[in-house]
Amino acid sequence: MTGSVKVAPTARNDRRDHLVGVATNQVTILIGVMVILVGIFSLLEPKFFSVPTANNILTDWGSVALIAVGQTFVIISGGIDLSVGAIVGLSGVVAAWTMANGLGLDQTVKGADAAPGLVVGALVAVGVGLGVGLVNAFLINVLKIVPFIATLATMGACLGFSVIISSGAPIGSANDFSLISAMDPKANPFSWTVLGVIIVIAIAGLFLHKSRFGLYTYAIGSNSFAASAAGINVKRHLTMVYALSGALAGLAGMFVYIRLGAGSPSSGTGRELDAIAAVVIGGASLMGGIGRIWGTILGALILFTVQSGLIMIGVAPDWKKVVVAVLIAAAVSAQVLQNRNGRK
Amino acid sequence: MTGSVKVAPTARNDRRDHLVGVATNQVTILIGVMVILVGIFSLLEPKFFSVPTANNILTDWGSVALIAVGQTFVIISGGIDLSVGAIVGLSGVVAAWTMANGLGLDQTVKGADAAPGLVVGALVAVGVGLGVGLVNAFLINVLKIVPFIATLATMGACLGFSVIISSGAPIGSANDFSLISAMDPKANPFSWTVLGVIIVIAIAGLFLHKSRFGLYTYAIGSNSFAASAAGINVKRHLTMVYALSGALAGLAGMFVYIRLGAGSPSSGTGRELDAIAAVVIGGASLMGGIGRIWGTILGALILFTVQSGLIMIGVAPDWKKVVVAVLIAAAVSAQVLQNRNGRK
Amino acid sequence: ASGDSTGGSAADEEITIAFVMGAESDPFFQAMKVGAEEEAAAQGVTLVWQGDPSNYSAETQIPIVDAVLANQPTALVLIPTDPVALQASVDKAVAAGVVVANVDTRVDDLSDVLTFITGDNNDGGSKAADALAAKIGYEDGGSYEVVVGLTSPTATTNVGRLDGFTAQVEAKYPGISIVDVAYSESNPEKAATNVNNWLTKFPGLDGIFAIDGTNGSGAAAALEAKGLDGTIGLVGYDAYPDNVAKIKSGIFTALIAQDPAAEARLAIKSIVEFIREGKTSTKAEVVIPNVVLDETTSADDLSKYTYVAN
Amino acid sequence: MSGELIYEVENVSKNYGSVVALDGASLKLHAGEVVGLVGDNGAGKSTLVKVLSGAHQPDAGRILLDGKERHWGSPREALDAGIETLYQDSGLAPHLTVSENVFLGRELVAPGLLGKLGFLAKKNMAREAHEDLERVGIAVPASSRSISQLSGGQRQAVAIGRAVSWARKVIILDEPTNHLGARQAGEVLEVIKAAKAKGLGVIFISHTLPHVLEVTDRIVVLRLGRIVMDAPTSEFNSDRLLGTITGSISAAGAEGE
Amino acid sequence: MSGELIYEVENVSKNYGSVVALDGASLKLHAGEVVGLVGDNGAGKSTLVKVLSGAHQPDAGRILLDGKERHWGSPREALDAGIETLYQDSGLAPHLTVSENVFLGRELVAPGLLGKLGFLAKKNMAREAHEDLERVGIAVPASSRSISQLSGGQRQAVAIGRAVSWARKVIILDEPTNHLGARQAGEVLEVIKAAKAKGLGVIFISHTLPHVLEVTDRIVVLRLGRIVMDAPTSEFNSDRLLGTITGSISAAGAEGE
Ligand SMILES: Nc1ncnc2c1ncn2[C@@H]1O[C@H](COP(=O)(O)OP(=O)(O)OP(=O)(O)O)[C@@H](O)[C@H]1O
Ligand SMILES: Nc1ncnc2c1ncn2[C@@H]1O[C@H](COP(=O)(O)OP(=O)(O)OP(=O)(O)O)[C@@H](O)[C@H]1O
Ligand SMILES: [Mg+2]
Ligand SMILES: [Mg+2]
Repeated sequence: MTGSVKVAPTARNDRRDHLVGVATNQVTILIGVMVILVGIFSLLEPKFFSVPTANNILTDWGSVALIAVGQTFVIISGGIDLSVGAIVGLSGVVAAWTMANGLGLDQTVKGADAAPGLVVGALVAVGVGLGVGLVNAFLINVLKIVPFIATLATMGACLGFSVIISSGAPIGSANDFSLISAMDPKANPFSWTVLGVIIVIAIAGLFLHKSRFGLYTYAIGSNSFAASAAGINVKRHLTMVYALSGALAGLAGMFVYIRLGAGSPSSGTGRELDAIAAVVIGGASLMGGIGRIWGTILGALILFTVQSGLIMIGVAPDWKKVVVAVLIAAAVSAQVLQNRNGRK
Repeated sequence: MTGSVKVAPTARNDRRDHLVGVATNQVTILIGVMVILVGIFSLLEPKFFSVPTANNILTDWGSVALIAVGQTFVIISGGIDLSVGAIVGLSGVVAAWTMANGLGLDQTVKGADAAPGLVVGALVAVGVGLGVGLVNAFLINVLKIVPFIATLATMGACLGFSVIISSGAPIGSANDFSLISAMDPKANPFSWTVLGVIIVIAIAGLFLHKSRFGLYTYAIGSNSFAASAAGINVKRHLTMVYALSGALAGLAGMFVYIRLGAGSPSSGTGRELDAIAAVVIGGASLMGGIGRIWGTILGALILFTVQSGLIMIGVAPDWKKVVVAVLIAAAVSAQVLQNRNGRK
Repeated sequence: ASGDSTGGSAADEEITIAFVMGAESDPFFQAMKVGAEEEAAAQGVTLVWQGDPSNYSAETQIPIVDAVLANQPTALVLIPTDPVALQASVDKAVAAGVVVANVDTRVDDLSDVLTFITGDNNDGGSKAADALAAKIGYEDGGSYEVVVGLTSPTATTNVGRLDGFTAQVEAKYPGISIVDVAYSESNPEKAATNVNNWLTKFPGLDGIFAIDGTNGSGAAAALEAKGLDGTIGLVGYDAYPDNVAKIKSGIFTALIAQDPAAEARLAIKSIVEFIREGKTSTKAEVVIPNVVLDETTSADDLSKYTYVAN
Repeated sequence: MSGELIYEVENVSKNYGSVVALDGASLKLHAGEVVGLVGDNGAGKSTLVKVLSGAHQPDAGRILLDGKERHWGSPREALDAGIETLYQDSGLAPHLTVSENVFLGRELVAPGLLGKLGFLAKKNMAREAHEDLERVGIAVPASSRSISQLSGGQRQAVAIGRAVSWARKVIILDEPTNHLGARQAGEVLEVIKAAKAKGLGVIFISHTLPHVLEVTDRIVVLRLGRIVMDAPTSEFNSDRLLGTITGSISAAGAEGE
Repeated sequence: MSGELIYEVENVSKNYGSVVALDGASLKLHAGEVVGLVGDNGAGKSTLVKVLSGAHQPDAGRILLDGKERHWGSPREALDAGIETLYQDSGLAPHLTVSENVFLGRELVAPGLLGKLGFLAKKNMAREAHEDLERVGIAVPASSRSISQLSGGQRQAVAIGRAVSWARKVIILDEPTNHLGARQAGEVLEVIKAAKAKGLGVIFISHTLPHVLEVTDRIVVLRLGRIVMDAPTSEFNSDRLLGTITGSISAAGAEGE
């Protein structure tokens, strides 16, 4: 073909490429880490390898997985969202307050009659998270505050408001939640709420990896000048990313509310760090442009497997922080092998 | 001159350049913010404008300024150090433990006789901080763990160790510190310890802005490939940067120990966020390559002026977090005017 | 109390008691651990001591209780961080045939709980008010200013103490006004900052109620630095060794001490008794009184009530 | 010469702080015309490009497209108006693949509901990216590799392919032949000629004067942010062009057009 | 031809994952010699440069300096041995000033104790940077401006100045004339000639074949990571060189030297 700007074809070895790819693949390594952890814990405490333990781990995993998925979008876009933990607390408190005071729902409602309350609660919780996410986006896009400080500020404000609304004490739930956590934890590691989380995450994962929304998130984190030069409305997209992160944190607030049976202002304390740790263990780069949903999911699962395992094998509480630190460092450094297509 | 690769000289207006420079200068804006804050608080509560208040603010500022200065180096180099708050607690506890149990120093020593204890304590505290900094550097350089996760892990480990060593309770001091805080807070806003902090910061500032060490820190944060291509030993330099940050946090631990008269494991709780906030309010970029000591110092001063001011004007404690969030957002967004020479 | 059938039959099996407390970094729980370990050794049972390293919160405690129950202990001593949120965990334990006791704090529904042993936070708060009023030489018609250093808006123990303190002040010392409160967020340096600012803002300040050990440490340091120790009344809570030493030097007017070790010992003793003999002499609710430590307290009592860890 | 006047800037100025990068520059572009924009390093060429592409807002001056005044708030608006730009640097996202970069901002979506939700037709894009690049005369290996794994010239080829395959009205190429091999550079010139033949207006920036002389209809010379010469290419030869750029020949023909 | 053999690589190979970027390439450089390294985009030139400069470690092969085998653990070691490199991209720190970039890694320190502590002589550096750049034939405005405030060509000029002013033994220039104006590019060629006259060995990479033919003593052609031709410049003309690069002329002379 005449006039074609042909660059030299490259010598490749596709089979070797594929094998190397599998071996150094982020997800493969994480699954390996997971298997090793489960193996060690089960050896030290045979009761660890059981359905109830899996159920415990999955239940713990649920709330953090939700916010970690939102955080994955934020981190891939090159930002960070420190407000998610506080949003969990605030949205739970506001949902509880609304049901108890705003709607006057009765605490004794049982079974299917609880459904309307749940729906209202979930809407309110997600709405609160969404609102905080939009405030984050405003601070970042309009006031040009870097995400770390912008979301640190909203984190403080959310903590403040949840205390103001709740006077510091948990607000009791207006509903009985047995209908949504009714699976038998002895026979089945999943509960209805965890299944709900998995569905939400699957949808988010599809959007991240298969849709235009996800592609733009990667593009902005990779090179925001290039993204805007390609016609992407960077501000609008970042607004959606922070709104998504906030909304998922609101949903996590509802999850925690259902679990605790109460909206507690302190219920999300420190969860932002768990979420960020899960995302980074999952292989994302805090510089943006890199990260995968599968990695995040496994990262969160590893975190909670470690937490549960250490208690079951009887590590003393004061040593737990030290051991967790060592295990996380080990898990992350297992990825050194992995060949990232990072910038510089 | 023959053979010279001359690029076109640029039309410049140096006087205008200078004026624009002063008006949009980071430090100028921060001083403006400071003046406005002091003005508002003094109007609302005349007692705010007093030597004792200045003394309070400077005393609070001392410990965070120390770790914020270390953090400035880390952030300019393109990293982050979340372990500094925990180092403050650990180094204070270890210093107190060493004096009380290791050396058997007497709690009742007074006046100049206390000096040896102080020197030993300071050496131990700085040594502990330095050690943790070196562990951070090991995790980052050798195990290739990103700074956020590496220092999050050491933060957990430090918290764990300080509880293990102290059983959670403060360890009483082996000395009477009246000799080093003997200035009259009614007549003089400075104490000897604060003057000590100022000297340490001045030296650190000189090294950051005038020495090769500082230049390399900027170079690595600006483009680490270019820095290593220029022959800079990037790993060795980062090791020194994290060691410095750790050592300054250790010194801050000693400062807090002197202030409280005891080594308490919880004494640095959350200080890493204060320090990072101070650095960013001071104009540094979390992407690296940008930041100044003066900015950090003023950033920390603004933080504590706000904290003190809110107590003095009687803002209800539940609302304080919200108001702090709003004020920080306002202070940072005042810098939007400022024209950063940022990358992209 | 529980009438569960597993009660008496476990006499010959090895007894494992899981003890899930609030936050390891709090010396209160460290002192409790000492009591629990002593009693467990004395009774010849296995103790599993668990809890969050530093967070006193329901969301971190529930997974710990879940994991501990997965190990199928014989009994569970629980210090619920939230009365509503931990109810489900207690129900779950009882359903699995685990004997449950509450110490220090309780769940809403005590009907399946063997016993609830506590110090009385409300009573502690009102004793603190008495001690402070005595120190500032309260007289009717006078007017006095005091402040209260709190931990965080969500710390549940703060609530009872503050309620007791406020109620006692309103009832007996109407001339005392609580002019401000502030949070230390578990950081003694922040507690010192709060006190420093109060001293500037309220030059005539008469007294400080430091609601926990951290606030006590910070307030003591701030008063010492300004040379005001002894002139301003300072009543603290919890007998940290360091703070107890400062009663003698006159910095603390008084400390309200609980007896966490005794609470733990009684809980373990009752459980073992119930499992081995099918019943226990311990009542369904036991209140272990608070002690006021001040300069009149004997040296023996001072060391007896000081929180020690091993 | 050639077609209608399509794109025009009048008296645009732009400062970076105290640095005057553009000082009242004016430029006209007709359909089917290739204008060469030349000037010494730092003359202001890339700044003018960014004003034309909507990446920068000028401090003063007017921008007219098809005779109507326009204000570009963002590159999107200029792109929507049919103006495609190759920037001198950082126009690609290093973590995205070749085909993702080529399609960025105009992705192909799956058919039906999924498409409405923004789900991508990745395979189609990979294939069409390859075809598109070939159609405009550029071939790049393995469109599934990420940009960060390409050599300097390979990256440049993708960037050119991107700009050329989408343009509907105007193409602005800021030093497109940088990093390209001799043959590839020649092929870029062919691509420019093809675009001209299709009736597009092209602004071509280069320091390789023979290329400029070969492919342009008119040459605009910038010096210190000012247009010092604007004349048909036929009026230049290699030496005169170099002299005008460096200033050793005074810009007598500055008024010429 | 010219002086002693100073720098040599034998049979070096380098893969990026499955991409074979260098496949047993060998190259010799003598004192006072300019070697042109040419090849199509993606041929492996920049990869070879990085192996020579110590930025990458080869997967196989030997590196010899002055006849002794060396292993570069980092660029520092190669720099210390007198080998200076201009990379195709990202060789400058954007936040540092022109003079800081020129002196990076070899700062001038203040006299006395302050100097021992690493305190810098900033004014001296600013002045000397300017002088150094002029001495090697390059002038850049205002050495106190940061790199991010320069145009593409201005940046390239600083990078060249940096490499040229420090070299003691070998200079490796990867596409130095990219982004440069026609006159400035000509001046870079003069700089290369001056370096050669001083007895340095120079490796010059460029896609501008006339430049290569003008300034080199010997030309090495890379294709798909292999050396397909290594012959004195006198054996080439423009067409033969282009043909060898693209592969349309089979590399009969591959053994020649
Ligand atoms: N970081 C990387 N990861 C994977 N492949 C790479 C990487 N860098 C380069 N390559 C590949 O290695 C081969 C050689 O690249 P190199 O940069 O050495 O080429 P080059 O000869 O310098 O080309 P150009 O003239 O375009 O600069 C190319 O096929 C390129 O795609
Ligand atoms: N971000 C910036 N901040 C300050 N000055 C800048 C900035 N970008 C460019 N300049 C200055 O503006 C002037 C014009 O720069 P521009 O990039 O438009 O030049 P150019 O003609 O494209 O040069 P080149 O041929 O080297 O690419 C130069 O003096 C340059 O130093
Ligand atoms: Mg340019
Ligand atoms: Mg190259």
